[in-house]
Amino acid sequence: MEGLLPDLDVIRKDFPILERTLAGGVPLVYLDSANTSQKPQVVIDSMVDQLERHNANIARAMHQLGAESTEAYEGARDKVAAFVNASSRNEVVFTKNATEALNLLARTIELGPGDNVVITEMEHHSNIVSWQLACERAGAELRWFGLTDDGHLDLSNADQLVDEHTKVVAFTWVSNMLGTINPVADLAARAKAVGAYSVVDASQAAPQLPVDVQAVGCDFLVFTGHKVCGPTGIGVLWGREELLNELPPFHGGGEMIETVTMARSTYAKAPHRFEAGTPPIVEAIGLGCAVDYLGHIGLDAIHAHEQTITAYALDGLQSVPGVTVLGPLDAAQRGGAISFELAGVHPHDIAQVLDSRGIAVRAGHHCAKPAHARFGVQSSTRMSSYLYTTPAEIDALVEGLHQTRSYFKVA
Amino acid sequence: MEGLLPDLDVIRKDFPILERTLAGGVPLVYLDSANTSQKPQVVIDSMVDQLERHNANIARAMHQLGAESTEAYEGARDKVAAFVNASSRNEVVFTKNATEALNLLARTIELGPGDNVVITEMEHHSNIVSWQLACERAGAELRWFGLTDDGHLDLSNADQLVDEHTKVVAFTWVSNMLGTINPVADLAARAKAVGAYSVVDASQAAPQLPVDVQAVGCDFLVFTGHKVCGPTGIGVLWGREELLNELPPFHGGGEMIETVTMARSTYAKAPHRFEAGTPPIVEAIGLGCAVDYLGHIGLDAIHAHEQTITAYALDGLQSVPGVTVLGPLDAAQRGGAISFELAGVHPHDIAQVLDSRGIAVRAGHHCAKPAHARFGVQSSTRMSSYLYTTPAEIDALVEGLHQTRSYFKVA
Amino acid sequence: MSTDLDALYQEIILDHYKNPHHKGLRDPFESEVHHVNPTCGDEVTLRVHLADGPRGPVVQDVSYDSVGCSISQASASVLTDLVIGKPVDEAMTIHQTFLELMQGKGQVEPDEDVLEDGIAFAGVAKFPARVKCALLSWMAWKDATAQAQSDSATTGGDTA
Amino acid sequence: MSTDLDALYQEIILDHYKNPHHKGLRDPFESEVHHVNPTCGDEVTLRVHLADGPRGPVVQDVSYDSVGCSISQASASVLTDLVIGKPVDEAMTIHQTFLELMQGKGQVEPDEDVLEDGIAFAGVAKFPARVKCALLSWMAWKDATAQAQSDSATTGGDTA
Ligand SMILES: Cc1ncc(COP(=O)(O)O)c(C=O)c1O
Ligand SMILES: Cc1ncc(COP(=O)(O)O)c(C=O)c1O
Repeated sequence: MEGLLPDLDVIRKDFPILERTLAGGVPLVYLDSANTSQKPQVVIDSMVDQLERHNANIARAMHQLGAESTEAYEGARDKVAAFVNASSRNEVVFTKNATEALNLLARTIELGPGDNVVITEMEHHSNIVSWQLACERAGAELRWFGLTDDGHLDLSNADQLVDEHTKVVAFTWVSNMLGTINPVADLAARAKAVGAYSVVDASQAAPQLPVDVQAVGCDFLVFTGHKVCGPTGIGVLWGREELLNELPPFHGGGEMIETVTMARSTYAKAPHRFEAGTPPIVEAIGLGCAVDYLGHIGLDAIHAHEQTITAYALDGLQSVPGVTVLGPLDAAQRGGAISFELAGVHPHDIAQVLDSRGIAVRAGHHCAKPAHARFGVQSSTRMSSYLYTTPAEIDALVEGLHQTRSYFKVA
Repeated sequence: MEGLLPDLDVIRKDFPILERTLAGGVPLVYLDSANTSQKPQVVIDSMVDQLERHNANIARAMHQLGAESTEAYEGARDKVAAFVNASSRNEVVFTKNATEALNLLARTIELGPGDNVVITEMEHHSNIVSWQLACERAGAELRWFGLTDDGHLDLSNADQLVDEHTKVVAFTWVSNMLGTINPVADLAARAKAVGAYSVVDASQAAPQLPVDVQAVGCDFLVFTGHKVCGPTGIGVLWGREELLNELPPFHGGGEMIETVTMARSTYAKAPHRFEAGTPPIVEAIGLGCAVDYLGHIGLDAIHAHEQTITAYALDGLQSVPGVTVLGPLDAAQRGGAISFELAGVHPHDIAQVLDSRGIAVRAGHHCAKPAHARFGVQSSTRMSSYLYTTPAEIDALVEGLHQTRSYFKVA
Repeated sequence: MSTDLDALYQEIILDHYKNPHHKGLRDPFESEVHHVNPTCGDEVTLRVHLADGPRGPVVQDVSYDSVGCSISQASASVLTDLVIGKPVDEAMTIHQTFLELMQGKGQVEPDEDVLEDGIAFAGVAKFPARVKCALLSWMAWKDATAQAQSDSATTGGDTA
Repeated sequence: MSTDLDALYQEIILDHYKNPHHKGLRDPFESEVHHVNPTCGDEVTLRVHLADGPRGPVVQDVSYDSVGCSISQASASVLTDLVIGKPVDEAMTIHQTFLELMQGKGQVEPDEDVLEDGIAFAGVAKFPARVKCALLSWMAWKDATAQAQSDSATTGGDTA
């Protein structure tokens, strides 16, 4: 199949979990990568090496282990800076996950009554609730880009929505429910035109597309480690250096200070200003290794692979009677997550039958309730592929859906 | 030596890093455990097993890997609940570190003008700056318990400090600089008497003392994973269940919601209310394994070991001409971190000479600038032991200090 | 593997799913609650109508409207079969028995005398992710009943 | 191992540490800054006094007060030796050369003609944790000089 990663077999060998069998001895067919990606051996090994040989606290430690850990941690920052093409390593702040990165922005960007924040109806809850809470605290207004019936952003009223009172325009690059790839550079330019900050949620984009913050022209961009083959417990906030240095501190604590007295404290510059306390050291090291791994394979190649698998999956799914795919039907306009309905069977029940065959998918609202509500759907089933997904796994899914229909007697 | 852990040799074998040699082939003498502890093999293995065999996102996943991960993550919560003797597992919230746990409280406990927060001069910056920022935001007053010359809390004016306008009394159980063990149950009772919340920073206590939140009678207690033989990226906030459920949400995002609509959202109960986004899954699992490991050895036995080593170290340090120990001089009144000065040599230079001999200590203000200022010291050298520390390592330190004096010609 | 599935999807469950009993919202009622499974979004709106009986209050009616999977739908249907017409005390005991079955990780032997069709859910207990589905309407019922009782207590009813 | 230590603690460094040059705060000055090493708390207060020279401004005096380790103290002393009396341009070049040496991870060959006693710091570059110590006063000097120049620019001085 044209477009697949050339060494797919070799790549699969990098991921130990793919050899697992599940209850009944069936092999694992992991189609839940938009939820969290699997981890290559090299990432696990980098973490073990840190824990077994170099473990120490960073920055504050003067000894050799401290120097080694600091170098590894700050080296991970360099790798992530290169991964998103940041113009300076100081623009990369390590957070706990994408959710913390978004909340950091929602807590530190100043909003007041009369201001507004514009988000979209296809956001993940992390990019919704964080701003709902911020707008409530500030008495600001939350506005929403709507969606078209085919799952794209409805930009027809964009000029009214984004106006001179807009402080923030926050949007996802790739929807985790609809798969839609949004025109992020255009949206960033719209924000810029009115003097608002643009915030890009790249949680689903970073795993599968080349991310170039300078080309996008945004002010802030976030993603999460566990979806790019890294561990949990680590996320990334990228921001323009001068903007980060203008934001007030987020959490108070060790390492974010310049000096502390009983009367008052002064704060370090970015990135340290936003990294209070002992950061996720071994997690950052794992993430640095993960983005290196992805970079080595090549994000363009991974993107092509995802689109090939997605096209194949869209065809396969639509061959099953009763299946309705949500979101764009053209693989070129979407990422590798496909949510769908199967007439007469609830997503939980679909997922259960698939699971009995070793196929892991997600069922529910995927932390995107407003997007589900927009399409009048209470919940859906989502399959999501990644660089290790094979066409045979898609075949297994399609076969499993046929089986589901017969099990629930809707065939 | 009476009081040491009986199987010290066997315990040391559990920690792979202790076999390391450093530049020049010298063996590692790790005396920086108050900064971060080393990790036993069993903790590293539990993380590897999760990453290689069970990795999936939790709660939201219906498939077998998801069920396994959820069970392991929630199982870790049970283990931590048992570790601190919580009356319910719902009282254990996983955070990124102790710093995030303290900031969570400082952001969600409501303060207003006229209110006050009382902390102590021996707090870690995380338990200072978080409240400084909160008081600034709210127009509340920050008050401080002072310190006596021998490094104890000065409680002589406690009745004036903690009054009917006090909303929070926040204090460390064991000082990371002075080593002092504070009378936490008394302090919690003082807070309770005026209707204020008590917040215990157990970051240095949890590694080395039995922690029983019910016996302490406090409202909230925090500690950090990487100091109790767990990984970085994970911390714990324990709080009384009814109080946690009264606090407003902290971060908005996935998993902390009950439902999300465009108009408004409603929130889950504790602990999930405070665990927005994908939590540190593999880190929680590592932490669960770590507290099991400590529990298996026994916190009473670890405490006895620490006090024995501390007594031995206090003697050894005081045998070096020019050494002044900060904090209480009676091992029974302190934990296993000892900060000291050596006349005529700056802490950086001491640490450097020790490092050339493989001995890892910390030099600086240890994130406790106000406590240093209180004793008129700009920075100090700190040695800190843990369950794997041997008397021979203390001998090496003492020998290294003699060597330091001769190197800098102060002998 | 299909043995496993069949342990979960007992014929009884699928029957209740296809033909739920007592479904729909009805008057009169003393309390109405709305519960959600935050993970998957399944929802139930449930009403409780109590009446005075010779030995304390009786569950006169339980009516509901819900969206959800086969397990959550069938479980609501079985719940209504089991509690309607029973004294509240007895119904609470049934609730407790069902809860214990669900939280028993598949180790609890179901008591057919108490749970009737509810024993079909024994297999669900082995699927931790589905236990919440099975309990959704049961938790809603308990909540609604507690509300109805405390309302009647505050409005001076003598049913408590 | 003591070879390693000796590479760091060159005799020249220890001499400057014991007998720092130009230490103490003096008048006149156009700018004063206070810099801290947040990790360890080392501090320096540093003043710069510029004067007009034939080919642009000249560093007339640099005075300072500081607390810190041998490396940071010696480095302040060497800094003042190197820049006092030099045209600002030239002093900035020396600053740049020292910075490159410190950031070179021990791979940069120091230029004695430019750095004089400063070459003794070549060994520091191999100790990442100490590089900040060596740079503390240099960064403060650069900052103070920039402030002095921009002040004189805004007050209409013709030194820029
Ligand atoms: C007493 C005390 N409180 C809080 C902290 C902060 O812990 P963390 O940096 O893991 O958030 C530390 C350790 O650095 C500590 O010693
Ligand atoms: C688009 C999008 N944004 C944000 C998130 C939140 O990521 P995390 O849960 O790691 O914070 C996710 C994934 O859950 C996502 O898909």
